[in-house]
Amino acid sequence: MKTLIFEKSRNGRRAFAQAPSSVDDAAIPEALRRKDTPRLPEVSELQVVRHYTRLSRQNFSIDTQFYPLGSCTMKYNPRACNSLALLPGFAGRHPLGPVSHGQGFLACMYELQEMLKAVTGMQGVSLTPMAGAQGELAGVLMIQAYHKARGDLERNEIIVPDAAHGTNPATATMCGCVVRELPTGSDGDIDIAALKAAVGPKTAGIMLTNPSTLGVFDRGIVEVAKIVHDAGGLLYYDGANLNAICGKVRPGDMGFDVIHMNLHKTFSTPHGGGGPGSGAVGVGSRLLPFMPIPIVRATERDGATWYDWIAEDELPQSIGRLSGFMGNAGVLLRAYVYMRMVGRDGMRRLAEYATLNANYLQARLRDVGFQLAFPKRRASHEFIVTLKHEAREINLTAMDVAKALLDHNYHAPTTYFPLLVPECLLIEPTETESKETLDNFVAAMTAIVTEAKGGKSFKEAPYTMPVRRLDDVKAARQLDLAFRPPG
Amino acid sequence: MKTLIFEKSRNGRRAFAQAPSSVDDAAIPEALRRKDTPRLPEVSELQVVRHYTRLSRQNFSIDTQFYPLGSCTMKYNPRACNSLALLPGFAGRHPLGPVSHGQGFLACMYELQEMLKAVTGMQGVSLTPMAGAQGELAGVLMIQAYHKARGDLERNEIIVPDAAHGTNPATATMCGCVVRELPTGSDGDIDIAALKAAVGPKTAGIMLTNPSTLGVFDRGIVEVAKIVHDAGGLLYYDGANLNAICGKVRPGDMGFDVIHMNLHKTFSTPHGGGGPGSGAVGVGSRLLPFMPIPIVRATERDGATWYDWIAEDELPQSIGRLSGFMGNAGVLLRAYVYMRMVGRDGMRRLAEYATLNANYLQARLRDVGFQLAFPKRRASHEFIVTLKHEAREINLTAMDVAKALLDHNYHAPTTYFPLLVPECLLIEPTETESKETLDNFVAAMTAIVTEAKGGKSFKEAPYTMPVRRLDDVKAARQLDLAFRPPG
Amino acid sequence: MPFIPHTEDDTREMLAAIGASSIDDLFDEIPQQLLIRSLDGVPPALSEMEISRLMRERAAQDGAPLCFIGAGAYEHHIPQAVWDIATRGEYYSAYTPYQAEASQGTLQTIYEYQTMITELTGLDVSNASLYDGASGLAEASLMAVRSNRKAKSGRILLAPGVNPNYEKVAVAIAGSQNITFERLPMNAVTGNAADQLDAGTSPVALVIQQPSFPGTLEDVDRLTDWAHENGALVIAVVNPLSLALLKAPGSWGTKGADIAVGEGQPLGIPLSSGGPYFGFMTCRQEHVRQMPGRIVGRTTDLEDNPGFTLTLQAREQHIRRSKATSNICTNQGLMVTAATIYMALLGFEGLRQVALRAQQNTALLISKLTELPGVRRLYEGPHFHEVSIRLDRPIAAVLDALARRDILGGYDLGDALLVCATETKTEVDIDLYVDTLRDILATRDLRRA
Amino acid sequence: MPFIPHTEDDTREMLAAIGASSIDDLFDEIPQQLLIRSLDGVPPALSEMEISRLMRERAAQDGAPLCFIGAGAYEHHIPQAVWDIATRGEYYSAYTPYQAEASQGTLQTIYEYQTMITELTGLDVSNASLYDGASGLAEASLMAVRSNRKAKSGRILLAPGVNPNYEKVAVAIAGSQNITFERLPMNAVTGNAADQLDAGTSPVALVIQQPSFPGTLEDVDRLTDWAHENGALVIAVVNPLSLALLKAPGSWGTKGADIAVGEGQPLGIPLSSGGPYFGFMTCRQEHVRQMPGRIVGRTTDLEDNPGFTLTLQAREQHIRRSKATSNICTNQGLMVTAATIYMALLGFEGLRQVALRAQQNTALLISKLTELPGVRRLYEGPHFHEVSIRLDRPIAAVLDALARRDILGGYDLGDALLVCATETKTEVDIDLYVDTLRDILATRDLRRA
Ligand SMILES: Cc1ncc(COP(=O)(O)O)c(C=O)c1O
Ligand SMILES: Cc1ncc(COP(=O)(O)O)c(C=O)c1O
Repeated sequence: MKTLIFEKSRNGRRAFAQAPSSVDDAAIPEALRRKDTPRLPEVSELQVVRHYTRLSRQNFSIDTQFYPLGSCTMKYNPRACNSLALLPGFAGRHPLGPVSHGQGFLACMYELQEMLKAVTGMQGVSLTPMAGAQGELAGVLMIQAYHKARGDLERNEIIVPDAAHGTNPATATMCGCVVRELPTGSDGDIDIAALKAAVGPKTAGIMLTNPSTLGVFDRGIVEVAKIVHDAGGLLYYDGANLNAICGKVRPGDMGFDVIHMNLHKTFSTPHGGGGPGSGAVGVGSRLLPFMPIPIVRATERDGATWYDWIAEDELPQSIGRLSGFMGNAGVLLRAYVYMRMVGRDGMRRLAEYATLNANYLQARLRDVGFQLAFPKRRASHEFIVTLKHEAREINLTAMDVAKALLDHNYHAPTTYFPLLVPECLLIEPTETESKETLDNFVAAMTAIVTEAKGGKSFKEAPYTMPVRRLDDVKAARQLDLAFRPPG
Repeated sequence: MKTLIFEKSRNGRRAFAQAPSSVDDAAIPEALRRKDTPRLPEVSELQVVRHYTRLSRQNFSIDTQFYPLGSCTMKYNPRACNSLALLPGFAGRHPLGPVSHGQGFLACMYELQEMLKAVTGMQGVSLTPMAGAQGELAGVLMIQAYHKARGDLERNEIIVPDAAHGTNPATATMCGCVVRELPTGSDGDIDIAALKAAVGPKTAGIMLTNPSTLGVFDRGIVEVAKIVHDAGGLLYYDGANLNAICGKVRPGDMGFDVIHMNLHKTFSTPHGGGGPGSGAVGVGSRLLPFMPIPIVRATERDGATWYDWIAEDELPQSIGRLSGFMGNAGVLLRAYVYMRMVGRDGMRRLAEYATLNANYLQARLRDVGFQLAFPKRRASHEFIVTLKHEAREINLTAMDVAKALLDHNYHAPTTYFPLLVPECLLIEPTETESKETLDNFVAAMTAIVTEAKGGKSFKEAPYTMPVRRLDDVKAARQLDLAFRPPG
Repeated sequence: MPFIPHTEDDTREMLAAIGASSIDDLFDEIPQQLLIRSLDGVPPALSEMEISRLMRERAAQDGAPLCFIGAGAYEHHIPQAVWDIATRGEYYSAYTPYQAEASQGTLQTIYEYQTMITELTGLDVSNASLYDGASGLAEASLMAVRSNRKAKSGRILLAPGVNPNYEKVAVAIAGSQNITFERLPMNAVTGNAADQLDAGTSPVALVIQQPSFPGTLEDVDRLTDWAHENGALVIAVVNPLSLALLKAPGSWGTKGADIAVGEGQPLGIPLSSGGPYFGFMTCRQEHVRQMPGRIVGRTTDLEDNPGFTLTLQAREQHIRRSKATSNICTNQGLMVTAATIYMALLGFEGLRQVALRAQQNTALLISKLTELPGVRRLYEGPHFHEVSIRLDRPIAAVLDALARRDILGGYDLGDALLVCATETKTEVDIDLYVDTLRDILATRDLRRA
Repeated sequence: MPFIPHTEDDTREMLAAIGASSIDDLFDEIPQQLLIRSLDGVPPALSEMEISRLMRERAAQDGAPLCFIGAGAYEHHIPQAVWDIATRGEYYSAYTPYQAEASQGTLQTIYEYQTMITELTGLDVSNASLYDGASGLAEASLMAVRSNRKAKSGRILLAPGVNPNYEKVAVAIAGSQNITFERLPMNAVTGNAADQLDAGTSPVALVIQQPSFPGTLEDVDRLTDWAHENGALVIAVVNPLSLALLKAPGSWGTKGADIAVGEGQPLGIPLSSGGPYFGFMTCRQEHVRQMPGRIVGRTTDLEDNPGFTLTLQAREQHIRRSKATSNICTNQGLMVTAATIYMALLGFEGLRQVALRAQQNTALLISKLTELPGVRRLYEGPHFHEVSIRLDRPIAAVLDALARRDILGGYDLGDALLVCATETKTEVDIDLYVDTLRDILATRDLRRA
């Protein structure tokens, strides 16, 4: 079953229906021509269909399994979002086509910008960043541009809590900033004293998520905002956890100046086995002049609404372009459809039920004996279980539980993140899962611990997957990154 | 994994995006109203997607497995056929819409009729029958109508070879005819002497496939046609095996008066886990007046071609309507797309390569020791292996081999059909399978026999399917045909 | 060679293994004079790109008219998940589930379908589908003849509201077996069966369509009891969606209908010019052995786990041959898969919402239409989502004029127009129809309207 | 509540298990003054039926113009199988393959992709994708700075043919890290790099785009050798489809390019207003540890069977955090799946046919266009499937006039028009363009053309 498509290749085999009728040779000078023949597979259409259909079946996915992967918001991806985004008029539209031939598309984009503003409480939205990390980049670049525009040239430090996602510090570095790590208090909130000590004239800003990746809402957020603002810094909101608060609290109201949203999380565009996503950014009034382009504008024209792009020279302080065209337009269309289907009340409800599911699962797991990282706190839409006792006493690590769960037909929660909680599982059920699924998951978790207590080792789990546990060390040491036929 | 969707149901659960916004009650008199609540599942959209996605994965299919199912022509179903037939303009067209709003669709249907005429050598084609068996019904009804129109009222016998598919005799009965079974000669051809004895003044016609379901081309077909015609009968061609001769020989040229085609076999519309199919019928000149309606006609109008339906009163001798509208239009569109993609030369080639694959597989299986039903004959697009020795000597039946093959990830060939060959496997590889697949299949067949010789029993195979061998007797004795919740 | 994977090497090696020198050799048992050399009637091959463009042009050629036609096929919203899943290769490209162990997906789906459709019709058992609603009536008639052994007349009575095309199909299919179809007289005010009915000699069955073809609601209780009193079975022809609001056939009259058939298309199947749809058929347990078509049963496997398999195959052509209950073999499996997913997604409450919305849209349409001069209802009484209306202008010409403005105004009954507004229609759509019709009716020469 | 499965009973039981009396309680740690009560900026929910109709109307609203624009995104025929398979739930709704054992489908697909794209570009290793071609150049520039330790200038040279938007994106993304981008001088006749070049002080890398943005073919061998002689790495920006005809970056000059990046869109990705596409990146083995993004490797499992896993993760943000090679996390995985299926379906010969047909369609278009008065080529020399032409009328006004007739005539370069005719264009399409343009050019007032 592990046969590669290349191993099915035979000289001269073709999927003939896919080749345009053959033509003569091209008028390309000898020196520029390709002479070798790259070894792409030579296979029939049926072979391709069968190969990739079968491969697909070796994946876990939302459509087949429960996926309580903390920080990732693996919720149901409505099928309609996909098909509507692929309607010929959308899928076939050239990115450089004139706005006269894009009013329908642009209307969706404009309305999406407006809805995202409403949900986040920000003043402006640019849809162009192609994933959360690119949204972060845009945000930090805007913060830099803001300070620079004010002549405040020394501010090159970005404060990042130790619980932050890896993209936060990596982004700061990409922007040429220095990262200052901030410790977390024992209750999961930011250590206010440490924050006060950290801010100063070099502070460009702070990158936060709230609720944080620890699964708790930072109760001191208003004070945090004040401290940072008073020190002259700006607040960046990592919107990966927006699903927890959508329609309940808005980053803009908390005091954030800039935010990215992972539309592939909160607004349910699919993760696609690794992407594409979208990291639309929202800004408060201070950062409006610096937004990345392009941005869609609506004007009244002959009594009707007319959509076009804000021209580059109308936003001269913009941090510029982040993609060849306008970002992941097709992803944005999916998010638009999703938001319209969920609607005003649904926006709030998704946060409420995501939170209900997380708190329920947290309570149930606690009741069957798992240790919570923050037992005194409400869960947000996710929460953390730590297996430090199990690891010590029955040699059952977070990794073991993760792999054992696969054999129960559940995807593993996020493991070993955030880094500050030992042997942790970050669990996010999302609002689209039913109570029965959560109850069954608790049963599986309980069974694993019970078996481990009975002496069973899960070091060799999983047993029922297409492969057994893989040798990652060998993968890194004996790099095999592409198939080259023997000889 | 065998959970029924009903077992996932919870009172009040809904896939809310699918319900129109709620409305008041209907103006329906009390006495006509439904009062009870049928137990349809109450589940979320994710539950539905997950349930049926997972169920689908418990099927073998062409897209996942080799399917050498004789008589069924399980070839690759090009994905484009499906998507093009479902283009909104086609999928959304109401069957009673005016022809002014159906010219594109009707053009396809007209051209399909013409192509089918060309391929079969017939004079007229009606696309309306919804499967092979309904095509047979149409054919026999036309034969009856023909005799009746000539005042030839005693002809109520339909001759059917013993190798025939069950639909042939069943159809004859449905038409109120008497079935006369005809024995097959030892070489697989029709027993001419027996045929001569069978025909007479009561002969309405004969139903034949050629090549037959024995996998051989009847060499005496010209004589057979003469005998039947001389006796005043007509010849019906069961087109299930058209894939063997498409573009090489035409039923019309062999002397057949009427034919059905299984478009879901030769022209690759999908079998869909049991249907839908299409059994378009073609007729020679004698039967033109009797064709089932509707039929598409093309006329020149203002220099352009105009398509419409032949009106009922223009074909007063028609056997009438066989479906509520015009049959399986969407299937016909798929067949149309397939035929246009395969094209003139491809039509011949598919028969050639289907025949090559069958003869190759036959030769290879013979070489590794399997007994052929007709070892002296060329295979058509299919052939028969008989396991009568294996059944006797090593207790390995056709059924055992069929089930054992499932564990090798191959669908079983057709078993125990045709009825006259003991312990038979009717094997049809089709032209879309590669030589490697056939070679691997031979290896699996060899392995099974070798293991059986070594004493292994396959009575309990398969072992690797979602279920083990099922109790068919219990299924029929303790009928459980619908889920009713306990209590 | 589209879809043929053979390389020249493959072909050569394979011929060698066979011992043939060319592919033509493989056809050497065919009388040479029969072989043809070319197929002029089939055009040369198109690539997928070329055929895609052609088909897109043809599909777009006829526009996207606003459609108020029903008459047996209904425009409904189909949730995207339905066909996304039904066209997964594993459903789409599978064969009939004869190898049960390798077909549990399709088999369980059919078992679930059988459950849903029996729940909806209020009867005990269901088959796995027939071709369509019309041929379903033919099969039901033949089945009734087999089931009702006492009635030897071959007479099948039809309530006045039975779809005339269904009758035609039943006559064509079942007519050669000494079965006759007779219409009961109609009450001209209600469009339903007359008050006084005469059953004649030993009728086999009475066919009642609800809602009737012209859109009325028949008094099914009375007719059902009357038929049973006269020794006839009752065959219900129903729109499955209407069963979200209307009494199920299993509850008609004192004993309920015996067999229910109908067009499954409203349950998630695209209009698609008339097919593929599927005919459903359910009946009382006692008739199950007379049922045509495939049936799935739940059973257990060697390890006593539940599993699904085709059952009662002794009724079918591949076993019983000339004595089978029907010749049906290939049915409409994929449509049943889609319908099952559709019903699961909607649930009963969802179906009810769709049905209610359709009922009310039609009520709104009718109330607005009948405000136009010369427009009135053909029959009195309640309706589901279809109603016949009279115009004082020639119907065909009015429909033509509407079609020129991209409105398909309904089905031409000759003396009346059958209109339908399902849940897909908005008030804007309805107003557009009404306003356009007003406009047209105000025009003297309809050819210029 | 769309997509939320909770019944009232569920909610009640769950709150009880938590020990909360209402859902609001669960938010009681949030400062109350921050809670909002309603979201006026978001309209009420639409059902799937309603949003489907809205989206269909919007998608149809802008027609289906005949498009001759390229400029970095190209209309190609996409075989139906590509997206039928890529949107199977198992690919579509899966997460990043961090749990390798439960993600072999995606992982093997990426490994196959890495193989194909390295074969196509003639380089050793590939990552699993970047966001798009433009951001790919930014990442390649940063990577070059890390790889070329000797060159400390931060100077990246750009051949004249580099897409100006790519430069803008590279400046925006990489600009804050003391990297500067400088254009080499152009030969005004050929549009390619000038004959005499000065590399300046220790350039980090030279970026060569082939085919160039205005559609010329650069002398890549000369430039590559020149860059290497000056201690600079070579970053190739290529259209992957063009590699079916043009020399692979790995073969440029004596030593070959060091890094290749580009827009993966031509490999089976719909135009879709500019995304999602994917950026590919391949390089020589020696640079692999400086590569940004995910990389899949083949390894073995406990039973010594082959399997696939993400590898070299120590380069990435989730491990290395502020010291990672890039901040990229979510990439364009699904697009890579589609591209892999596309390349497998086409094979090299299929790609060659597509490329040849596109080349020749463009040649035909150009030869017909340059017969029109006032139309001539901007640069001499060979081309792939895109060419810049001069008009003696204002380009924007001509394009507007064409657009009014539903022809998108190309990309406005200011002083010239960049036109492209891929394999999707027929001779009829080309003639329609030429005839329409002739017509327009013959009109005095373009606003009325
Ligand atoms: C908390 C957090 N921040 C940022 C990101 C980065 O977003 P993306 O993967 O879309 O670049 C993620 C997701 O992976 C995340 O979970
Ligand atoms: C030889 C033969 N004849 C007739 C039929 C009946 O065709 P259908 O199943 O389409 O009704 C079949 C297929 O099942 C067949 O194989």
